[in-house]
Amino acid sequence: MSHRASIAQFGQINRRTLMMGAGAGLAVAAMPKRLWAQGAPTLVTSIRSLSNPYHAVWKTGAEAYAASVGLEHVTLVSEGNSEKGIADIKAMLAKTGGNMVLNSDPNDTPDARPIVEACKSAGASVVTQWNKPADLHPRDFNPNYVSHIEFDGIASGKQIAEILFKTIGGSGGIIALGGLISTTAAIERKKGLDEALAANPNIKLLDFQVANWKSTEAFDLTSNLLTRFGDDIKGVWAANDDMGTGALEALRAEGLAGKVPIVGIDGIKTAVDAVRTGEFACTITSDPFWQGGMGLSIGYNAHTKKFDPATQPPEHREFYGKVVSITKDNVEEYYKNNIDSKPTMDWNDLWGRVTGAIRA
Amino acid sequence: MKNSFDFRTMLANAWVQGAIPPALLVVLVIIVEIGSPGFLTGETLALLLSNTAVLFILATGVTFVILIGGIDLSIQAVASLASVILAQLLPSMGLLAFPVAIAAGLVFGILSGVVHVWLRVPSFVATLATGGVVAGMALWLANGRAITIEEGGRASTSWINATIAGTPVVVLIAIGVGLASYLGLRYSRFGRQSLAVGAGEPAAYAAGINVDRTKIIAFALSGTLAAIAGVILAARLSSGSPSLANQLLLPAIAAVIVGGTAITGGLGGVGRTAVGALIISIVRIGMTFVGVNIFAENVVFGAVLIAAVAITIDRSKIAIIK
Amino acid sequence: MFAANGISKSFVGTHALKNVDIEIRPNEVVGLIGENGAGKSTLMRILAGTHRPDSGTLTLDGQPLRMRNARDAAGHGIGMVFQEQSLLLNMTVAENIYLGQEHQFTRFGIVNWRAMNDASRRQLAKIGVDIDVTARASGLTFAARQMVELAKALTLEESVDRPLVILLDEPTSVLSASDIDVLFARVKSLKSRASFVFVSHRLEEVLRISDRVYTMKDGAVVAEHRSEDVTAPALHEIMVGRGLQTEYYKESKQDVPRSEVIVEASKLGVAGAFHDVSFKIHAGEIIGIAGVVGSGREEITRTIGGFLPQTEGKLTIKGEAVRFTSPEQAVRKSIGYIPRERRVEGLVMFLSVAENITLADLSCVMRGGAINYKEERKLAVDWINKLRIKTPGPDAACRKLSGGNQQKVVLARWMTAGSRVLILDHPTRGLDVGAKEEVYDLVRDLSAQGIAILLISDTLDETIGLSHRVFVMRDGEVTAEFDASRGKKPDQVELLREMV
Amino acid sequence: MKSISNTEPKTAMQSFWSRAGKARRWRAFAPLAVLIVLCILIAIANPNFIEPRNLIRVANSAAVPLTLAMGMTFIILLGSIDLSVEGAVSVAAMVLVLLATNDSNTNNYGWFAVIAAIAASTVMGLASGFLQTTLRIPSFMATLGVWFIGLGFSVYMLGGSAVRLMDENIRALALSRFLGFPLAVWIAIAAFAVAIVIQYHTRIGRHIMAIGGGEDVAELSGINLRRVRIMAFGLAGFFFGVAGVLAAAQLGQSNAVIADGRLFAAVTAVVVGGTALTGGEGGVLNTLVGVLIVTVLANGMILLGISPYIQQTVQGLMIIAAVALSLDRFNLKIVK
Repeated sequence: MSHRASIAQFGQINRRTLMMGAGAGLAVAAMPKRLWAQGAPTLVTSIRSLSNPYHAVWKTGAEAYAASVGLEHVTLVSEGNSEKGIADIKAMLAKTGGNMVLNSDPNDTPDARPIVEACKSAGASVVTQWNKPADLHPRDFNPNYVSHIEFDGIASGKQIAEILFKTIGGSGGIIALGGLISTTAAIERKKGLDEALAANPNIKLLDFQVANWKSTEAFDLTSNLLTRFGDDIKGVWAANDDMGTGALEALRAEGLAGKVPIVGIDGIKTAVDAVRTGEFACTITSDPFWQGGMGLSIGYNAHTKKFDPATQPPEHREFYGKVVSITKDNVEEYYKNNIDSKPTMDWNDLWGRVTGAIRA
Repeated sequence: MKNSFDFRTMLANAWVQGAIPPALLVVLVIIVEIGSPGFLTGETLALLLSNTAVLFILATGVTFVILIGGIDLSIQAVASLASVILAQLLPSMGLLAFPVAIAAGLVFGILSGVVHVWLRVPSFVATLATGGVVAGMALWLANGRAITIEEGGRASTSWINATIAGTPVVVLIAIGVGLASYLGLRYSRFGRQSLAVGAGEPAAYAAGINVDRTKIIAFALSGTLAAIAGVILAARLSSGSPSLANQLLLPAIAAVIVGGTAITGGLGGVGRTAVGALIISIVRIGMTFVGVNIFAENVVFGAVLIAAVAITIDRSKIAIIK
Repeated sequence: MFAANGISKSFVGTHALKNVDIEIRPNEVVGLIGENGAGKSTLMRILAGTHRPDSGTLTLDGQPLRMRNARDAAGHGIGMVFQEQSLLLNMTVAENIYLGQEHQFTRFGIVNWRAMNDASRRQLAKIGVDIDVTARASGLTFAARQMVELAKALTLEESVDRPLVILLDEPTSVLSASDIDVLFARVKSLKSRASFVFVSHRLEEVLRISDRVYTMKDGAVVAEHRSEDVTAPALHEIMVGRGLQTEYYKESKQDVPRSEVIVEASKLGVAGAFHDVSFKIHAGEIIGIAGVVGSGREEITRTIGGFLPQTEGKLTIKGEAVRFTSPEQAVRKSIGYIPRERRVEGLVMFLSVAENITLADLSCVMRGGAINYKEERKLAVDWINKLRIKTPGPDAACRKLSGGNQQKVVLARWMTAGSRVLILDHPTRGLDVGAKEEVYDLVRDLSAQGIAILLISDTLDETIGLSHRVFVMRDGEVTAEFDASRGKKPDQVELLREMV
Repeated sequence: MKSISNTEPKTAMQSFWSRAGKARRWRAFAPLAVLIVLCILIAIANPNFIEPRNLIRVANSAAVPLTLAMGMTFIILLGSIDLSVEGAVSVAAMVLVLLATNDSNTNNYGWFAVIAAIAASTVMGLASGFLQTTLRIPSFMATLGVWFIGLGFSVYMLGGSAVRLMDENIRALALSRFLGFPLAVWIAIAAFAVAIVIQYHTRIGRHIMAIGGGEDVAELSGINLRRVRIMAFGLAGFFFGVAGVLAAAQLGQSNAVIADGRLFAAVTAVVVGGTALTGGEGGVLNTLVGVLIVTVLANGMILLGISPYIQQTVQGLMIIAAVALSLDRFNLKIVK
């Protein structure tokens, strides 16, 4: 608990607010809001839902970071509803008077713009992850839009595909399960799969179906696909682990678990367990724990003027984070460090996982 | 003597019944203000109103359909489709994309109505199915991805995000839509006939009302307003997406019913829907303000919905509550 | 003996019953008459256990009786037969008969349907009707449904070891004359095992079936007679407060029709319903159609009303050939239809009087493309005064009005819409004597104004009394035509001969 | 006495519709005909469809929807609607997983967990029924509220993560087979049998039909509307609970969104089967056909390789077609 740090910040913020207040001429209506703003910033996490393991871990990371700096932390959930997600963020901005740090995984690509615009006009600092329109850039919203973090979906999709191909011996048919059609991650991961397929002519993509990131839908789809292709299915490529586990249970019901390898992305616990038992060939994790904490850390450091976003290099403003692939070879170690015990992070290593600027 | 007394008690009852939903609204605002002082500022209220705008426009469309005793489950798909069309066409057509996107809503609204009326498929199923068709169409049009409205297109949509005299344009649009719908329901032939159809379809039919046409118009309006909502969403989010308006269907219907419009039809109106939409919005935003535990949000929301309906519903005018 | 003493009941603002005493002795049929609003229905509901009195007591064989609902009443052997539509049309006859009493056939939670069907057959056999107990009620005639209702009430015999009390609430209002005979025969034969309370608007019927008659007025019992001691006109006078006019159907007001032909049907037909029907209705003329159920007369009114498209022949309105596929088209050709199902097809019960009056044609209160509420109200108030509609006001919902006043609202609507042709489909069904008279008056006025009227009615009396000419139909064909102009009214027997 | 047992149209309005009277008998079997035609068409396009293994899979995919739709059928027969399906299923799955052997806590209550899960969902159903009859609010809103409450509760209890079900006996419901079919299918068949018995052979079943056919008449016949309503919703909750157990057993885990999309699927199946949303018409037999139509259609679209982009569209069109063909609309005065 860095109690001292927060007291120091208190003074700092206080001065800044007072100056702003004097400059702007304090409107009566805005009084309560400004009063609010005199405290330390509120850390805000905005994610899609609490009902998937990926975001649940994200929230754990965010809380771990908030605890490490001793700040209030609020989680907002969009429930897959863009309007709600944005409305909640705006409500928090109003409540905190803009004195907040937002780490957001926008529900849908388009949501990023209004979120960033709202933060800009309220004076909050924001970090977005995964989804943003291609023409929205942090550099256009200095200093509020600090960074955007993505994970190279194409690379991930390709990487798991290649591991899958290797596992099944370089030839045969596979089926693929895609995410919600309109999301960037779904599109990119599929592109990665396509690239891997192009490089491996002996692998045949029997069918690509969309299971909307959900294990239930993947379960039904997989069992239907088993009918259509039967024993021709040698492997299953899933754009996320939830769908992969749905496929796994469908295979298990046919006695095929472990015989038909599955690959997925996210590194959720069930998938890691499945890698241990050999039912999954691999999963890739973007480390939601890190995403949840580091997004806030980057935003908080900018908000408190530890660094000036405007002077940061492009690869710190829009970058791909590092992913870890978990296969048979490293799963036990990963399990020990990340699942049996809470991972420890150096939250001040802001740029340690930057792998490069996002391609235009 | 006796008659005039009855008349007065009845008027009083009607007045009381009409006043309950707005009263509930005020109570909710006060509760949130107490829970989180600072809620009642001009800025927050403007935020509240502009966040309610899209929900209200969608809900107004559904109000027409619920008043005739039907239901429209296709609105979220239609709104998403309109957003996709707008985003697709803005670069080439500029402002003309707006009428085209809205016209698409009209067309699919009519389609729902026609399927329901001509094939005599219950509206619940008819619109569930047309909703599926429309969603597929939106996916196909958008080629499965969100379409960003680029810099050039945003010039044509920026007016929606602007404010006039401190009032967000979306709020003005919602007020315009609400006012037009209110006047239409109260003063037009269609409005009267749709109430009659909802309250007593056989009698309306026997009185020479073209029931089929009235129903189709109601669905057409619902589709059109859904498209307007979709267009506004697209402008606010600077993009169109086949899943843009997902999750807005149930809140929209809930807004209609929380306002006190009977789900069986024939009773209610746009004013009630406005109150209902505000109640839904306040509960949602209020929970963020008051700081309700994120895990408890759904529980609180569900409980408030039930309580709100229990308070606002006018039981004296509903024959059987199903 | 089942008795009610000092029963009072008030609803918000109105005294429905004031200190009512009645008794129902064993093996007796008690008649209960009164105008609508006199309190008959409320009293019946209290006797049937569905309403509770504010004060007063019910006693059964001297024991005080407390009933909370219909089930309690049934437990004491009190059953009710409702006037119509009280069978569930989606269920079979047997299921209807034993609805709410399935426990008799239940073993380990499973209902033995075969036993129930057999029991239902026995019940129906008791009253001497042969109806398939596994048929759905929706397929039965009104008469058959009434019999099923009676059988349902009689099932109480099995579970209650005292003579039953069966409440018959206007059981005849939807029945044809011959069906009424059947019903009365059953009631008489059952008198040895049960007592009955019989409510009807038709005084002759009440006198015919009852041993004693109670007359109600304004929530109180004002008279009690033995049937043989009193006549229908005398009862009418007590009930309404004035004498039965010798001129019940206002024959003296019957005008000679004008020469202008408004409606002309030539060889009109609907496959499976009626065929080769030809007639003309002149301005100001009232044409009555007599016939039993299934004769095709109902379908004729539906065809001219636009509900049932003709499949053959020609229909001409004011010289223009028409073929309606919806009531909307008929209304456009200035046809107004007054349905028998007032609550379903006549009025939108939840809309106000004013809104119902302008339902068919809003244009007279539209100003600059918008409904002018002031004008609409004014129009409604005009009609309320002109037709003496008893209503709290033009804004009151129609469901709060009595049947007669509702019927006036329907008439006001068609007058507002400028109808030149009115189809009266059982216009006085369910109305009390006073309300009937008012409707007859109105019909005469309309006729005098030159409106062409097509009438079908429950009673031959009414048909003959009101009409200028009467057509008799049988099996979809017109079998006879009678002149019924003033002073030349045909005899009922003549008509009946042609009907069956 | 011309016609005491003849059939006569009830009202003139109905006589208008009864022109189609002859078609009525045929229409009752229309959903079955649609199902058969659908099966034949798919089998022609892809003979794999009629392979026993595929038929078993179709049965397996139908297990959860069938169980859900059984519960929904009773509610729709009442003339009401139950939107709380997804909440109830997720609560049942959550209770099951947290009480049985799992990877999140040390509980190991075995079959007791199954009973508790079904009980939890039944209680939710009873609560829906109690709320709407006590507060006199439409079932639409009462169950919408209960949906949110249930969902929120299971999100809270699961802490947002997916918890794995590791009780081998319960997993066996999905993994073990009897006569070739997974046990889940047998349980769904048992649920169907129970529903048949309830609808056609018990008082509550009759009373549900009676209320759907005419609430006022039912009341006058001495039926306790409130009790029947509460029991019907409780019954629906029971079936939702069984479905939740099956879903968790099939997926081997529980997360709060385990029931996503199940509501509309269940209602669609019920209506496609020919049960009227107005109540009083149809029944669990219809629903069986409806569930099979929807499941076969989904299976067929995959077998035929229909692009995921247009699957929703095809499904929408097929639903309209099936309902338009099969609904006994001429018996309904008003279609809402």
